[in-house]
Amino acid sequence: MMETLLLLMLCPPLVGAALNGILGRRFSRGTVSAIGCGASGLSMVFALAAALNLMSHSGTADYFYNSYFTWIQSGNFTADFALYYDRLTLVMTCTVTVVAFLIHLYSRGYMEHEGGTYRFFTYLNLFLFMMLTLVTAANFPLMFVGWEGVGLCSYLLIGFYFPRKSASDAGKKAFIVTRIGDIGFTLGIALIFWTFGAVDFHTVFHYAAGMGMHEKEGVFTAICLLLFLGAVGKSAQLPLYVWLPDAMEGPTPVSALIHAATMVTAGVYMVARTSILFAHAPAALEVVSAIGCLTAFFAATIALCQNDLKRMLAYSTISQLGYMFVGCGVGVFAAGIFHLMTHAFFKSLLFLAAGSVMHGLNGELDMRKMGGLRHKMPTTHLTFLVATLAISGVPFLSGFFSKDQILAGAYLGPLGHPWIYWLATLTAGMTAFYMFRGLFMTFYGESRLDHDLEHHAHESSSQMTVPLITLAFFSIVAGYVGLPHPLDGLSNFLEPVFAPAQALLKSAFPESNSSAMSEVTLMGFSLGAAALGIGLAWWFYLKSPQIPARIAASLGGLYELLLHKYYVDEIYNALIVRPIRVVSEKVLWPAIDAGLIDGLGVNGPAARAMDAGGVLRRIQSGNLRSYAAWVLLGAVAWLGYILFVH
Amino acid sequence: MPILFYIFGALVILAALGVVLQRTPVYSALSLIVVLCALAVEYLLLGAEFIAVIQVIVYAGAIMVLFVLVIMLLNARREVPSSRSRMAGWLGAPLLAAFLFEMLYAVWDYLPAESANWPAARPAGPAPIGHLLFQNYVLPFEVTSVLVLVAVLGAVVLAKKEL
Amino acid sequence: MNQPFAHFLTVLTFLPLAGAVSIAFIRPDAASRIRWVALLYSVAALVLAMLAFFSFDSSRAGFQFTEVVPWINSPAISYSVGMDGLSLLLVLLSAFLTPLSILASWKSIHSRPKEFYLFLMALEAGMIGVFVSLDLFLFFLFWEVMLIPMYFLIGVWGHERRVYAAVKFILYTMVGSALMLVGILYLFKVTGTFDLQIILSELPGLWPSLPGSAQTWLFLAFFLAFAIKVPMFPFHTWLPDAHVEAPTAGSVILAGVLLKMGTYGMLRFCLPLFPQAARDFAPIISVLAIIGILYGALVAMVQPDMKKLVAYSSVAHMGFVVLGIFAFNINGIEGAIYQMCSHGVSTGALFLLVGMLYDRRHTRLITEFGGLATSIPLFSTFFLIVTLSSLGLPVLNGFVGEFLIIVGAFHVKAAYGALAAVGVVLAAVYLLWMYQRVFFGEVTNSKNKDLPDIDAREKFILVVLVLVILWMGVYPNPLLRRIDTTTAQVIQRVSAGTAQMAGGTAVKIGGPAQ
Amino acid sequence: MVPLSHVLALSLILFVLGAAGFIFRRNIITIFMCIELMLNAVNLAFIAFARQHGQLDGQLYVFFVIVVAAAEAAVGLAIIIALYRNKESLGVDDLDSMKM
Amino acid sequence: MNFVQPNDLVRVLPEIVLAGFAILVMVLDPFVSSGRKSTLGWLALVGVAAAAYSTSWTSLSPGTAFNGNVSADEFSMYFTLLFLFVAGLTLLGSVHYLERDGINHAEYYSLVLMATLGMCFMAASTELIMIFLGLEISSISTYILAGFKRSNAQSNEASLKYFLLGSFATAFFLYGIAFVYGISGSTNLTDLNVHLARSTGWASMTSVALLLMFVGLGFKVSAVPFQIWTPDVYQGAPAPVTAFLSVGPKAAAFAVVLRVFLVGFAGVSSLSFWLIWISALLTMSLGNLAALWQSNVKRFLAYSSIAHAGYVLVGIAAALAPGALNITRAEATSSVLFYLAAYALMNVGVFILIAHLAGPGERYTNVDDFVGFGFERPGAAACLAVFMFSLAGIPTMAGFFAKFYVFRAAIHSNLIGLTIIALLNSVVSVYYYLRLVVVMYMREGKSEASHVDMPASLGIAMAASLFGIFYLGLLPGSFLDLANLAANRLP
Repeated sequence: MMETLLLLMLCPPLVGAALNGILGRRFSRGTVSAIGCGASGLSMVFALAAALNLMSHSGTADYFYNSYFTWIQSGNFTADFALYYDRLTLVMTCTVTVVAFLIHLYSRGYMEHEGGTYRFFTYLNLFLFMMLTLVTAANFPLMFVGWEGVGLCSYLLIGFYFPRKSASDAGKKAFIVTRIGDIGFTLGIALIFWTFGAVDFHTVFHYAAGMGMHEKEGVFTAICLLLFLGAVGKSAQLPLYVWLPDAMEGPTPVSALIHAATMVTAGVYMVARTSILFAHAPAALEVVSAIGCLTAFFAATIALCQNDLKRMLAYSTISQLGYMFVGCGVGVFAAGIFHLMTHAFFKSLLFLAAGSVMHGLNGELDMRKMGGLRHKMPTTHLTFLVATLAISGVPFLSGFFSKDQILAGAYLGPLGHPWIYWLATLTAGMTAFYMFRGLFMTFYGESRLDHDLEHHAHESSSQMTVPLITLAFFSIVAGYVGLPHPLDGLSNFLEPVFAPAQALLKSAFPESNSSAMSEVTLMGFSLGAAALGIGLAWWFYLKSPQIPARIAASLGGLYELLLHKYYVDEIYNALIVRPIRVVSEKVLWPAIDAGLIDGLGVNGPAARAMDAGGVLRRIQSGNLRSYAAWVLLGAVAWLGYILFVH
Repeated sequence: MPILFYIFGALVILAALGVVLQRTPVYSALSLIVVLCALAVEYLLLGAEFIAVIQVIVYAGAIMVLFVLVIMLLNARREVPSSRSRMAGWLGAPLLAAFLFEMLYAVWDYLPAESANWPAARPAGPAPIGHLLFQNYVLPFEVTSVLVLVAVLGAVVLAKKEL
Repeated sequence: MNQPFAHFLTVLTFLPLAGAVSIAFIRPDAASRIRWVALLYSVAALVLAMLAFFSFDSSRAGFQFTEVVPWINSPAISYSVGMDGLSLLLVLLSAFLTPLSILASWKSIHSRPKEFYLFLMALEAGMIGVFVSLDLFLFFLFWEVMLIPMYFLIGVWGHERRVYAAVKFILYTMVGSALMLVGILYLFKVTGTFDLQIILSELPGLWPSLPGSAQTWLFLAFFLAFAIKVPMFPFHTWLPDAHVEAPTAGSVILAGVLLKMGTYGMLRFCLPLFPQAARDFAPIISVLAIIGILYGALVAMVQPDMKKLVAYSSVAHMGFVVLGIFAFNINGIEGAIYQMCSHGVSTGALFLLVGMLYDRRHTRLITEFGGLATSIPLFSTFFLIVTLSSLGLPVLNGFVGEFLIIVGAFHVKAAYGALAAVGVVLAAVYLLWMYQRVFFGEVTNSKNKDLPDIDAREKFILVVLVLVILWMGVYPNPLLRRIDTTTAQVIQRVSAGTAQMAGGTAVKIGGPAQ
Repeated sequence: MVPLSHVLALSLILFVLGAAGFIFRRNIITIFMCIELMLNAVNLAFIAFARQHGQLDGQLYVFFVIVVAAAEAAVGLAIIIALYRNKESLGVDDLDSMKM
Repeated sequence: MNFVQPNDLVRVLPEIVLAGFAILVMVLDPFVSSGRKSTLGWLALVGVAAAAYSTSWTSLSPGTAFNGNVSADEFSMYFTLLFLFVAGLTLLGSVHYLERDGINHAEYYSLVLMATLGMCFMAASTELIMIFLGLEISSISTYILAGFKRSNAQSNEASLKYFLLGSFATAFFLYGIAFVYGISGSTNLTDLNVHLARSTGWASMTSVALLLMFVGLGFKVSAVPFQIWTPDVYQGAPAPVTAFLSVGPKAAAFAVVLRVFLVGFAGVSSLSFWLIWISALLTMSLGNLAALWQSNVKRFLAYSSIAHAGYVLVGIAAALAPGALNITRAEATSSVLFYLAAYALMNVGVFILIAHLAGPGERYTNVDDFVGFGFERPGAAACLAVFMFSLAGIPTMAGFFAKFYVFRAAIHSNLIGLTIIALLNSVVSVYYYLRLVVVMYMREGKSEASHVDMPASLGIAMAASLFGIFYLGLLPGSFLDLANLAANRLP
């Protein structure tokens, strides 16, 4: 049953992609989008069916595993095409398929006026397939397939508008930068193989669970750090986050699906999936939370000054991903996943709403040229507002619950640490500030639109607004699955998945009693931070809009620094990209290849041989007397040799 | 007897120097005839009467006549000094000296004693020589005839005005 | 005996030669007839190769389809052929790429088609011969003979600097094979035979009676020849020239098959015959391989000429193969063998694509292009797939081999794996950058505006290639299983040889370090 | 009797003088005559060795050498004549139409 | 008493036949009109064939003849047949050439036969005076042949240089014979061997004798530094003569080298070994390196033939190597014999082909005259290419096996260093051999070389040499057995 369901979940997007990819050019736009949406819809249906199936059999097995065929086998190294389905997978597949389906629907409207729809839906379907492969894979190499596959689709979709250089640049950058992280993933798999003799989850996890704390801790730390390097690349963490802001060159539904809701969270999923390994390597976990926390803060600071709506959202995504890593890093994996889920809803909503704005404004993204749109785009405004509230951690919306769990964990979790908590809380405040700044600049205040746009601006069609509303609904309610007591909280739900890791961590780090009191206090701080952020945003951008400029002027350098995103791209360019290129172009190729090897090593001896020949042939002067002298020379030399030397 | 050998030996060397040093081919040719005749005397002293006679008749007589004839025919005058061979100019003399030294060294190494214990000379008149020639060396003898034939052929084909 | 019919390998080897002979009898101006005959013979060879593939018994160790006929009495040289998994795959690769090359040359070879196809067919015979020879002398013979058709293909139908490239190619290779010949003769002196199997069984017992350095020198003599062919850094400089100047078919065969002869030789001769020396040199060779990977990638990155870029990428990719071989474990070696095939397919395909582009625009300079994805979308798609396969994207063929190699090399030294993985990133850099510059962006050069997209013939070639690329990426098992016994034997010999030399200390090969 | 080594020394000197003439003389005919000098040096050695061994064979060899010398002379002079017809020169240093 | 036994005559029957036909050609000359002298060429060819056929009688009664002066054994028979083959090919290549260049005289054919006769005696003689006479016959004939274009200054010059230097070197050789005679009291090589084995002293004298003979022989085989005459003479001589010259006398001289060093001076092989070793090294290196620069086909083939002499010397060095077993020695010797046969096939073939392609008066012998020739005259160009590849030692052609056997012998004698140098040398040689191929096939242009169809005689010669090249290149076994047989005759 399950094996069929999972296949049924995986196949529709693949078939859809194949159909559209091969024949799409001959299909009408309607057929293309119908195939695309239908495929993702089917996939969602089967994902939910699989979820129900698992739940109905809960208790009999913690997870489902089935191998379909052997993919790579070499010696002991076996990587099957095998699927692995447990509650974590359930959460992921459901989130992914639901969001994906909604975004597919949305795209029908969004891509209405674009060319190459078939390409778009092909890539999107392929992406869905790859993403599902990623989360259902039962071994590391297959997960890597999904991992790279989504990267490929990301590359293709970012570069969807390939005639634009910035788009193709961004796509290439995304692919290459995430691939740098993949070095870690690859090596991590290799190390896992040489450590455990297997690369499939159940074997590896089984071995790991059976080992005591501090056993082979060094190896575990190495494995986890390597895997985390992969996650850093994919989930755009410091220092490899640079590709994500540029990825906004892609169509907005893509940004919503890939670069907000699903693909970028793959890293978090991976860390959660391998929680048992990480539990053996507390040092690695500390690195995870530290990187996560720093990224969250760092990206938030950049987001403060962004004027491009989508870029602001991108930095926000980076920041939120940091949160998720903090959750995992401090040992509350469920919280990380919880945030992943809620974030998927509200962040994709934000992007889609931004897309709706763009759609209405002919692609304008500069918030300084917007304002007052709430009248022209009421639905968009409303849904954007909901999502903003959710991400800012306003109570009773999804973001509040998930963020709160992470913050609590940051303080109280097995590996929690006060500075992580405080930095995260500060970030929460900044998040509220910049999100509301964006909200206000876009939808409130006086309109700063161009004259032409003023007339053009319109609400999007229902094809786009319906998914917005649906997502808004999820953004509100998704948080409630996480409530500890009234419902069967997500943490409890995921208990079977994380139990071994939690147990291990608990034994190693007996945590201080998590009294309800302190949790409430912590909640208070975060609420306060959010409120402060919202208040400041209101003051700066609605009440007295001249203040930001003054602050910017007074901060001068710092503002410039933030506006230019700390010049990270420039620094990378100067320190890594350019040197490599210059060395290759100016040294390796001309000097080493052409000069040293070919010149000295190859043509050198050849030239020497020619030179020698040139000298030797001079013997042949044509003069008979010289010839006789040569003969005599030979005789004298040989005679001398055999008489005196030999 | 030895004194005769040395006298004619000196004559051989002097005449040979004449061959080498004369710039006019005819003088060289005349010097060469002297060399050949002096050598004939040496052969005689070494007990090779028949060869000594052949030397004078064939070599000094026939062959050298040919040389002189060609010199006259081609009107070969005093040679024009030219030095287009740096190799021969610079290395020639040292090489020759070295060669002579090496050969003498080897010969002296081989014959250290000054003793001159020659076996008794065998009679070397035409009869014993002829006997040997047609008994042991009949094949070389016949082959020389081919050689002479080749030479005749060659001389004709190369020197004849029209073929 | 699972041989499909008598003299199977002989027929397979000489069928292309028969094709060449048939072509020799066709009038030079009957170009189309010549092409069809060439295609027919090469397809027939492909069918036979596939027959071999399917009737190959992958559970049996040793050589199959063997055939031994005494050829020369003194010294005893026999025509001895046979196949194991390694040869099987490479023969299949050769037989696969040749018809494609013929198809690719269908319209681009206008001058002297007769000679062209004649040499191409002769080349195929030579290649197959190299891979099936089990007699050192026979091997050497094919190895050398094959240079001639290639030399002509480059020199006659090549581009501007073809003569330089052709001569460089042949001289470079000959320097290596000269030393190999010395090695072969020395082996003959020691063992009294050229028969590989006999040498393999007798040589281990002979080492004690030979000078201590004999193995080292022999290894180096063979290895240098193969390293030049691979080509390994720093012996690679003939490759860019040869590739750039060769006509498309030449480049395809050169990159697809000829380079594999080097790594084939390492696996077939260097490792099994000289295990101790192989182990002694493994660190140096691995480092050179890694330098090749990184260096090739970096230099490829800045090439202005697409063919040259692909050529340098071959240096990098073949570096992987060598790295895998000298990891001495199952993963490394199987990965290496797999990578040989997959590199053959992907790089062959890349050259075909660049050739198609050249047919259209008569230039290969990257700067001449731009925005082709707009003007020839279908072509761009195929190009993209092949590019992705070349940069090792999972599910496509390049990944399997590279991944196994990294896993294998990682076990030897973590740094090897790490640096090789860096090479994978660099592959993405240069390939995607090239792809971007050629296909993305606006169409800036008006000459690129109205290019015809691929025609049916080209589509056929590319679809076949893409199918193979996908198949090799998704279901590599049929290929991998056929090289299991070969790999195991190589490893067993390497470890046995070492154990013997090291006085019985067994060396652990492969397997998890639990 | 004189020692054998002295005869050989004479022969050697004669040989080297012949070689010297070959190297230093510019006239082709003279050079040719110098070769005759060298052959005579050999003849002297043959005779001396024959005497030394108490054989006649050595003398016979001289006989053959003289025949060869005669044949060479005939052919050589013919060649020189042929050359002179074309070149109008007997200078050996003029013979360098082919070199390097 | 009978000075001559009937058997003696049978044992020199090929030589007698050759002499007979040489004389016959001259005798018939006056009866043949000047336009039809080619008939005499065919007659000479018949003579060659008859001589070859007569060896079958000779082979029935092997043994020495004329008081041990000559020996009719497999060794000499091998060389006799080789020389006859060379002579035959040369005649085939000459007939049309002589007609074309207006020097179609009976003397030519007669001289070729005489020269062959001389070479046969060189190979067959076991006695130095006979060797000397054979050498002189072949030398004098070839001096004349080299100058056979009487009206051509280069031909004259070549002839004269060859003659003067040849005589100069012969004087050394003869002096060497004198010293051998002085040492052993005999000119018989076997006697010399026995003598050297008996007496230990007198080393310096032996060295001198050996050295002087080496000067003479080195000159004939063009070993460095006695190769000096080769390029000029090969270039200046009429091409068919060069074909003959570059193989016949050289092979004969190698036969003598084998006899002298392996039989006569066997006792001092350590001395000759190093002599030959260094000489081989220098010879092949100089030949190959200097050839890199040549633009004249005949001249670069001259350098190439110097290089080939170097490879043969490698084989001889292998035979002389200290510590070489008898079997190794025989193997090395047979490799030398095989090499000479392969070399004969390639070199005669290529020179007579060039003779034809160079056009009337051999005007077009420059490499650049062949630009684009490959596709203009595919047949002729393919022949030329095959010769080049074979000379370069590419497998499936005779040149490859020749080198292979020589190098195998060298490795067996532990001459690894020399073998490596030789192999690197042959790589260098590939460069210049391929230059002609490059020019013919890979350069665009119009060739100057003759577009006249090959005459039938040349066609036969080409077919024969190409067949031989591929036969020895693919199935060398039986021929090598023959060479082995011959080699085993050398004690």
